[in-house]
Amino acid sequence: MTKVNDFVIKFANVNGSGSASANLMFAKTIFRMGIPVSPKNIFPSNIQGLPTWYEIRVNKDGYIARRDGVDCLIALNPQTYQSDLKELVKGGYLIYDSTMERKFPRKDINVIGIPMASICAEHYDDPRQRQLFKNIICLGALSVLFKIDISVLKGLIKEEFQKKPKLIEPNLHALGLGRKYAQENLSSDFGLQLKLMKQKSKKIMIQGNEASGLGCIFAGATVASWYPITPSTSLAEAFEKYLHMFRSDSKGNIKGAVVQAEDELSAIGMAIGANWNGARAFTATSGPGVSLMSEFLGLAYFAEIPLVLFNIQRGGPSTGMPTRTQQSDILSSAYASHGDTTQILLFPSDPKECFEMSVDAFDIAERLQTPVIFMSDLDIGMNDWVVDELTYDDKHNFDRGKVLSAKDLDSIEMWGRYLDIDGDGIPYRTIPGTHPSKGSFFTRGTSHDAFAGYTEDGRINAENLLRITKKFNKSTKYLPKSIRRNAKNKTDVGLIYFGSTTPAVDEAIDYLSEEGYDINKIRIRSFPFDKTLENFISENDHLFILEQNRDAQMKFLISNELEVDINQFVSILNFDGSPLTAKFIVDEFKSKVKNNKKIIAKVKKSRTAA
Amino acid sequence: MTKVNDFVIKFANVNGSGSASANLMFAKTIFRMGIPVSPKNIFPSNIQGLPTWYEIRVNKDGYIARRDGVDCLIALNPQTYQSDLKELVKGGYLIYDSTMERKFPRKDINVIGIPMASICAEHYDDPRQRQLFKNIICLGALSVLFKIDISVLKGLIKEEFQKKPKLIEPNLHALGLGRKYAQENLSSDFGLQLKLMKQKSKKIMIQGNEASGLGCIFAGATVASWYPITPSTSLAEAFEKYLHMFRSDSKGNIKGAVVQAEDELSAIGMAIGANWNGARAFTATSGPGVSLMSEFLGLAYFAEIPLVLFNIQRGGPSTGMPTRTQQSDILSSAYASHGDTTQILLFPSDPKECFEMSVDAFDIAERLQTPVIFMSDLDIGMNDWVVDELTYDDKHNFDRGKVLSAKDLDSIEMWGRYLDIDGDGIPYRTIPGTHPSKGSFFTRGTSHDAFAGYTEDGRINAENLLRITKKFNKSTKYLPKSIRRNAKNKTDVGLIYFGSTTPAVDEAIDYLSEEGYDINKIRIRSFPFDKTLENFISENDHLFILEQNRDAQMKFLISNELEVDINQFVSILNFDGSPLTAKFIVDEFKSKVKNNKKIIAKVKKSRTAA
Amino acid sequence: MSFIKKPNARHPNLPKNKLGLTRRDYEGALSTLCAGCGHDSVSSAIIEACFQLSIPAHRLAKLSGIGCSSKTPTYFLNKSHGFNSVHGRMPSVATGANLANRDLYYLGVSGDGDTASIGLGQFCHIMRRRLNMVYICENNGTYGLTKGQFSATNDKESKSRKGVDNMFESIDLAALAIQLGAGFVARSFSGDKDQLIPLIRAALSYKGFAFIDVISPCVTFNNHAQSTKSYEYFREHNEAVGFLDVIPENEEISVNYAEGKSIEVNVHDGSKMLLHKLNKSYDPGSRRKAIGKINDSRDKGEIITGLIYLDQNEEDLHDTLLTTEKPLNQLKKKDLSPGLKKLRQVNKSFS
Amino acid sequence: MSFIKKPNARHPNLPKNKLGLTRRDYEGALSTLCAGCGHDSVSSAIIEACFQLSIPAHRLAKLSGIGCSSKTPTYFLNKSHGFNSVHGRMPSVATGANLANRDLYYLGVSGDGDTASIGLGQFCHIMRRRLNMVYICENNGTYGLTKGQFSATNDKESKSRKGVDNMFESIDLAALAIQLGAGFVARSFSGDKDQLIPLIRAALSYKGFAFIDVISPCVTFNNHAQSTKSYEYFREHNEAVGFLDVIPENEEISVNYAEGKSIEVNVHDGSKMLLHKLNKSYDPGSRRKAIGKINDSRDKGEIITGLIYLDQNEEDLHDTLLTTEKPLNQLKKKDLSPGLKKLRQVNKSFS
Ligand SMILES: Cc1ncc(C[n+]2csc(CCOP(=O)(O)OP(=O)(O)O)c2C)c(N)n1
Ligand SMILES: Cc1ncc(C[n+]2csc(CCOP(=O)(O)OP(=O)(O)O)c2C)c(N)n1
Ligand code: SF4
Ligand code: SF4
Ligand SMILES: [Mg+2]
Ligand SMILES: [Mg+2]
Repeated sequence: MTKVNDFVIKFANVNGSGSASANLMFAKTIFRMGIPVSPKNIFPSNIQGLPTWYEIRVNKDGYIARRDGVDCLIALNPQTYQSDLKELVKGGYLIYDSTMERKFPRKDINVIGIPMASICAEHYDDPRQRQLFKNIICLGALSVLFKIDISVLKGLIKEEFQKKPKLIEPNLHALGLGRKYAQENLSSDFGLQLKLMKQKSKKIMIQGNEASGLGCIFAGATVASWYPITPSTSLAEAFEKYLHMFRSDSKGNIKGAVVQAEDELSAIGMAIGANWNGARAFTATSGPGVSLMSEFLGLAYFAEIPLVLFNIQRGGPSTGMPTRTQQSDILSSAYASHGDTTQILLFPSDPKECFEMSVDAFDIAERLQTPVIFMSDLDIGMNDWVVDELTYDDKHNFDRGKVLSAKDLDSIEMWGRYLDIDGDGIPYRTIPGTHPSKGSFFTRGTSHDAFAGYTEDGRINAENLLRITKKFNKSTKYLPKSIRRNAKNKTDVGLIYFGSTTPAVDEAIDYLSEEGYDINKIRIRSFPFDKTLENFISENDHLFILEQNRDAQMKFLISNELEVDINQFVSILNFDGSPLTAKFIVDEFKSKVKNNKKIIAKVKKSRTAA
Repeated sequence: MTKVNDFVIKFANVNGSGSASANLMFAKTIFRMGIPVSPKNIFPSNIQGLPTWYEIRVNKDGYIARRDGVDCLIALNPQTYQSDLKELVKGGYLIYDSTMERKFPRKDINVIGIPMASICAEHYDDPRQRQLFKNIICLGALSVLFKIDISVLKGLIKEEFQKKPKLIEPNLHALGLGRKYAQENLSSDFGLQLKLMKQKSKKIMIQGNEASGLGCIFAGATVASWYPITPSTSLAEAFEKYLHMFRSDSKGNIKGAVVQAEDELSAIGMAIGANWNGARAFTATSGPGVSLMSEFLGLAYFAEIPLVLFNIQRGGPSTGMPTRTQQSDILSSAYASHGDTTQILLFPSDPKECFEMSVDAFDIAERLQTPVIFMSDLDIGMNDWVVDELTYDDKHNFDRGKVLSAKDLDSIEMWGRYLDIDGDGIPYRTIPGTHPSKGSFFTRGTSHDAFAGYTEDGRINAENLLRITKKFNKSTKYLPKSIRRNAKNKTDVGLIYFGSTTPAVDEAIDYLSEEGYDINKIRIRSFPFDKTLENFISENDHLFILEQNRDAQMKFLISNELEVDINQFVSILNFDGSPLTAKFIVDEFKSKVKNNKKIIAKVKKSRTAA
Repeated sequence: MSFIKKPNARHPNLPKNKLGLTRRDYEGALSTLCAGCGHDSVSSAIIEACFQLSIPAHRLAKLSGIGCSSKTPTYFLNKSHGFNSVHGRMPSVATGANLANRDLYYLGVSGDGDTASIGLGQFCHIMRRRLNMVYICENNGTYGLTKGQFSATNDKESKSRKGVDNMFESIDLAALAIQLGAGFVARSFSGDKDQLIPLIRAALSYKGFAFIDVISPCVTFNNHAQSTKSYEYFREHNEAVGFLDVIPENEEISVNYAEGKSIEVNVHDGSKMLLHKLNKSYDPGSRRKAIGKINDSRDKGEIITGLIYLDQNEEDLHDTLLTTEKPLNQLKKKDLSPGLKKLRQVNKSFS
Repeated sequence: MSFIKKPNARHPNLPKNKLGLTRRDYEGALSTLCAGCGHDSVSSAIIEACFQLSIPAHRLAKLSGIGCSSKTPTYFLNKSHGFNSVHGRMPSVATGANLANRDLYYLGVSGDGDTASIGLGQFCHIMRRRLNMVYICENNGTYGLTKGQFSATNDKESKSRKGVDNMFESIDLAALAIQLGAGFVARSFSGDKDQLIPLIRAALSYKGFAFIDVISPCVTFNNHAQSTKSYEYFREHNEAVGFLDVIPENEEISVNYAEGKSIEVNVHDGSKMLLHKLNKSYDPGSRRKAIGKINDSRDKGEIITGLIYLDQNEEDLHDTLLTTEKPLNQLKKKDLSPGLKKLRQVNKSFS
């Protein structure tokens, strides 16, 4: 078998053994060679010594979802040999550390031994250096096998270690050791090859949390309050990094503040306090944190305080699977808090969109004076994705929404914090300290009238609540629109999806269309839902909804909020914590079609029509 | 106008002025006279000095919902004269303290002045005594006007003060002062009369929280951990009272423990810890507390720990209207916590059911090994309701569910905490300390296998989650059933309701039927929903759902969970915080019918069919 | 319900402060607390202190949690923005607000339930961070608004309204504050205007975290066993009917005593409290001595009042975080958004 | 990942305790912590203490929050029921468990993040309640499991993995515990078996709340600036690639020093820590002196170890609540349900 730029390589490692940076360099080399690549880091909720995997899909056609089956397994963790081996395709390659000779119970694969530990032992005395360079030696050997452009890899090493230049030489040396071994000992007919390609557009390889943290900088966020929790931590850390990079003043002081709170209750309280006081502030967390934040989310909703909350979803319920991905906080976020509450949600699908939506999120929150929950997940947030370069419109100005300045206040006779002046349900707010005698009010979570005064008059409170509903319903014009793409041939079968499953959907739709199934698709990007989605639903008689949770939460939200018959939808659900493969979608789709007479009819119709 | 046993009396008072006990005595006297009575306490979130009302409906036909319009207003709060006056019906009576003469801007009512303060001043020197007895003097005058059986009222006073017997005489004296004034000065043609009736069954007058607290005692609950919050506080306090009353051991120690926690996070943690350790434990709270508890609710759900949580709902969102009633925590309770979670809900409709369902709740929680959320509200929990006497089946034994004893463990080869042995999704649990070598396991909120071992294998975790879904779906057989009542004449119009709106519904249905609208009705008593509700929905083509919240939460829950078209339902919503009136329902129903062509057709059909 | 005294007509001869404002300009809405509630006295003291300091009211933000005490910000400084947040979590909201604008005064008002129970974690952590604010705990040893449950500051072995003993160790918030790093820690009594007003002034002038634990008796839910004659009817009536119904109209308690002296205060319910005012010579400069002093007096059944601890090294969260001088909420796009050119550099680092 | 030493074969000559059990019977699952993590040493000490005390393992319940430290209950006492609850809220779960059955031993294990940040409120309140349990905080001044953020017990001005200064006052959990009413308060070092094992034994034998603050170094996320040669490659490599990737296999640190003596401990990252073991003559009977002692030593840069405070008056929550002697979870319907006759009386009171 010879495959060029189209295969899956999987590294099986042990946590904390130094493999992560070598693996990343491997992926990045492929990226630099212009080849579409998609690495997924599968790591345990542990610091050292447990199994961890790094799965790299290379695909010249640009499919970057996960793919089933491994073409080349670099098996460096004896603990998991057995199960890892099963994933290897027939004729695939197994690469292992042959310092200790081993037998593998499969005849249909190619086994390549590289005595990594013994090369190390030969060249390094210090056991710590041995541990460190083993992975680089392996990388060297792989670069030969895969016929990697060595200048790219070397360049990368130089860059990686540019902050510690004295590490460059030793790393290049170790790389050389691996290359030498491979050149001298391994046959050159290795069937998987990486060949330089030309990228159509300028690409970067970046994680969603990094992009979001950066987005918050561009959005002008100044206060971040957070509490560590996987997989959201890297977002706050990225923000802090860029804050120091881009926001130092002439005295070396910082135009922004990051506080690690004592818990999530406090983290969101701080973000609310800062927003109330006119700064753009956010917090970032994951499921357990969102649960803890739900009381405060109700306050922000009801007192109408802008707030951006990044929810980087992981496997639930409870502490669940902290290092796995899911889309299972949809309901708990959309209806966060007791009483009647509905929250704005954003659904980014890749790191580029993380950047863009993070920038927009603050405009939306301030425009609507309400929390905006950014529904990312571990797959987007913590995996490296190849996306188009980030851009930013220098001309775009922050939309601070309806904030009254001292001048405004001077010219106003009567002002009420919760008066619906413009008929859009959005009231005018004031920032503390603005005006010596006008515009002060009392923010509260208790029932209040249009002047922010406490009231126990149920009708006045009800009116206020209805105004908030109005504001919510009219908010779609400020939100990212759904993206709809019709099948080439006319059909009334549609697929609804969102977030990190996007690459798998794109690929699956292509396969299905090759098999004659035409499917319209629409990607949701925000809640409340827009007209585009509403139309899509009414125009497609048969609808599939793909989501990564057990309870079909998006289906529920859609049928509720758009008031459509829930039976119109067929769910495709996955909640095992892994990023989706196109194959999963294709298989599920086909089996749903097979098992459901109504759908058979529909799909048949559209296929024959085509 | 003369009305016998059919009117509404409203007291307008000032908080903390001593009116509450006098008002209650008035209501209780009516109750003792065998007349159906329903008092509603409308109080502020304040301790002293703000307006408070006590509205008593008397209705010989047994309608105990609130009714619009006041027949007799006892206006003792000058602050609210103006607005109170508006509620008085034409020809109604206004009673006020005429120590200071006043004019009231309505000609169509009867004004009766009683110089309460001056009578007080005449007979009492101590200003504190004056404050105290003013209300009793008023009560005395009212007893004459309404022709109350004075022996009943006197008997009640003696009982009320039996713990402080020296207060009896002064109170009777004050009562006499009021009576004397009325007999000598007021005309005897007062148009509202109370006449002794014979109760059909033995009744009691009790608040829901009191009944729930008592129910927990009968259910064998031993641990209560709670944090004060209106309107749930009285539930924990009632439990504590009965604990001391019924559960002292021979040494004067208590067979139970009540802990006032430092907050709701802790309150639910304690209840979970106690249940885990084999005691029946509960916590009680309201909206803000439920939000704070949502992370722990996810743990209990996922680790499968029984738990009873009383949610006495109040007006939301946020701190909202702490002293008003709502049914607006349905979604946040049903799907409490992040990740995929679904919780068991119970919906009592009156204090009697509070007692019964509280007893059952612990059986259900232990049988299903999951939290049970008891969805009461301020109206049921803190108002006095006249209901049938409570009963209890001495033969009923606690259902502790699948708990393995030491003996059981001895006879079992292999045991796994989360193995589905019986195919009902309910695993077997063990209590710490049971067996020296068998049955220990590690309870956790992280993903786990059938043996409670930590796993990051997404498929194993998904299987476990599906088992929990199965358990949930099969749970209806342990839950209180919906109660369905068909209209006398065949119709396909149905009304779905639950909880404290029940009396209003009963009354409204009667009125509508008098007007020729036949309506089938069903009262939901638990979630997940049962077959009875499913059938009701499929048998009625047009369905109304009545609920006290803004967002039609029950409608959402039903359409989602029973997978029925949401458009099949027409919502009747109220969320002003007051207990419902039948009139509201009738008006809403009729206006919905008028405005909706589809319904017109339906309703017309059923009306002509009748 | 009572007034924070507020005569109806504007009197032209009212004394004015440096800003040309009268006391009236620092008042708030009508109080809805029980007549005689200590909290109202604290509100008056706050009004007076702000008047005396000539603080521009709109440059002060008043924040609170939930409780009778937490309602009080409505009753003073009408021209200040207020934030009545959620129960126990004012500290985090105040932290965020302060981060957003370092140039305002921040005054937090809380109760002992709000601070020492549900809010204890946040309270401890805000002190570690040395947030520049004044934090007043109106401490009545009870949950006023939810009707008289014990709070965590309630004295061990005192009795609740229902006659039950409090059985738990009480938390001394001042000692805790000193232990956890608050820079300014004082204790006072709501009725002692002569002491309280200067303390609030000093706290407002302090840079860093200033905590004042104000003993502020709850008229209605008194937690002490002994009772004087005048209360008999009310107590007995309430006990007889099984719930609290009649609440007497009470006068606010006020005291006046000299530094270095002790005074016995009769609380509304007739119980007594022994206050001891720190001597002029007392040196609040040592953390350890301050904690020792509190614990000593406590053992003697005395409550010391006055400025107990003062850290002269005034440093606040912004100093630690190296925040830029200009308030963050006033920075504009050009200060904040690095622009496309910088973004291109970032792109490079990921290519 | 490392072993709590667990040889494979059962050796017939292993020493047995009073119950006829060997140490092996007190072991747990294979540890998944980093090799050399202090927490593993604490687990060993717990195993040893329980073995020595001949505690029937099934009569002990082990509880924890979330964190590396909170994972450890899996690694000892296989025969005990365990409860890995949510982050910071083990105290409430332990309280409920203890209320349900006063007859078991309760051993809580937590970390400094778990205890001093998110869990601080619950930690303070469990002490006030004198819950009868042993609470061990495996204190490493960092958030191990989430990769090395500062915790609230981290020394002011120490540096994090990323080279940033910690700028906040550190919380001394032992001093706090004494201030808030814990009856048994000790501090030790994970590697000091000779001190730690007897302390755990004493804590398990104490009735009331026994707190042990165990300094338990994190191998991986060391918070100190200085570094010895041997670490260079790893640190530099990790810094260069911008995230933590290589974690060396380390030996557990153990120390041995006499009472009344001080010892300098080299932590994995090469920084030093000065431990001082309390003298035999030290009297742990005074609250105030104990707090003073801690603060004194701290000022000297010393960490005192040993039993710092002991309240001889052993009383626990059940004594205060007057709970019946028989564990509540063993009461049967006849003990609990008053029955129809009593219900009729209740009905009467509402008619
Ligand atoms: C999350 C939450 N839990 C409970 C309550 C109910 N609650 C309101 S005020 C209060 C106690 C207030 O006590 P304290 O802070 O001492 O104030 P005080 O009324 O005594 O001045 C409680 C428990 C609430 N509002 N929110
Ligand atoms: C509610 C919640 N917030 C955050 C987290 C993430 N988290 C897991 S462990 C941990 C910190 C643990 O630190 P520590 O208690 O000191 O334990 P160590 O790992 O240092 O032993 C955090 C923040 C979580 N699991 N739950
Ligand atoms: S209940 Fe107590 S604290 Fe609340 S207002 Fe009344 S006197 Fe003040
Ligand atoms: S990260 Fe630190 S605390 Fe966690 S296991 Fe490793 S050494 Fe121990
Ligand atoms: Mg209080
Ligand atoms: Mg730690």
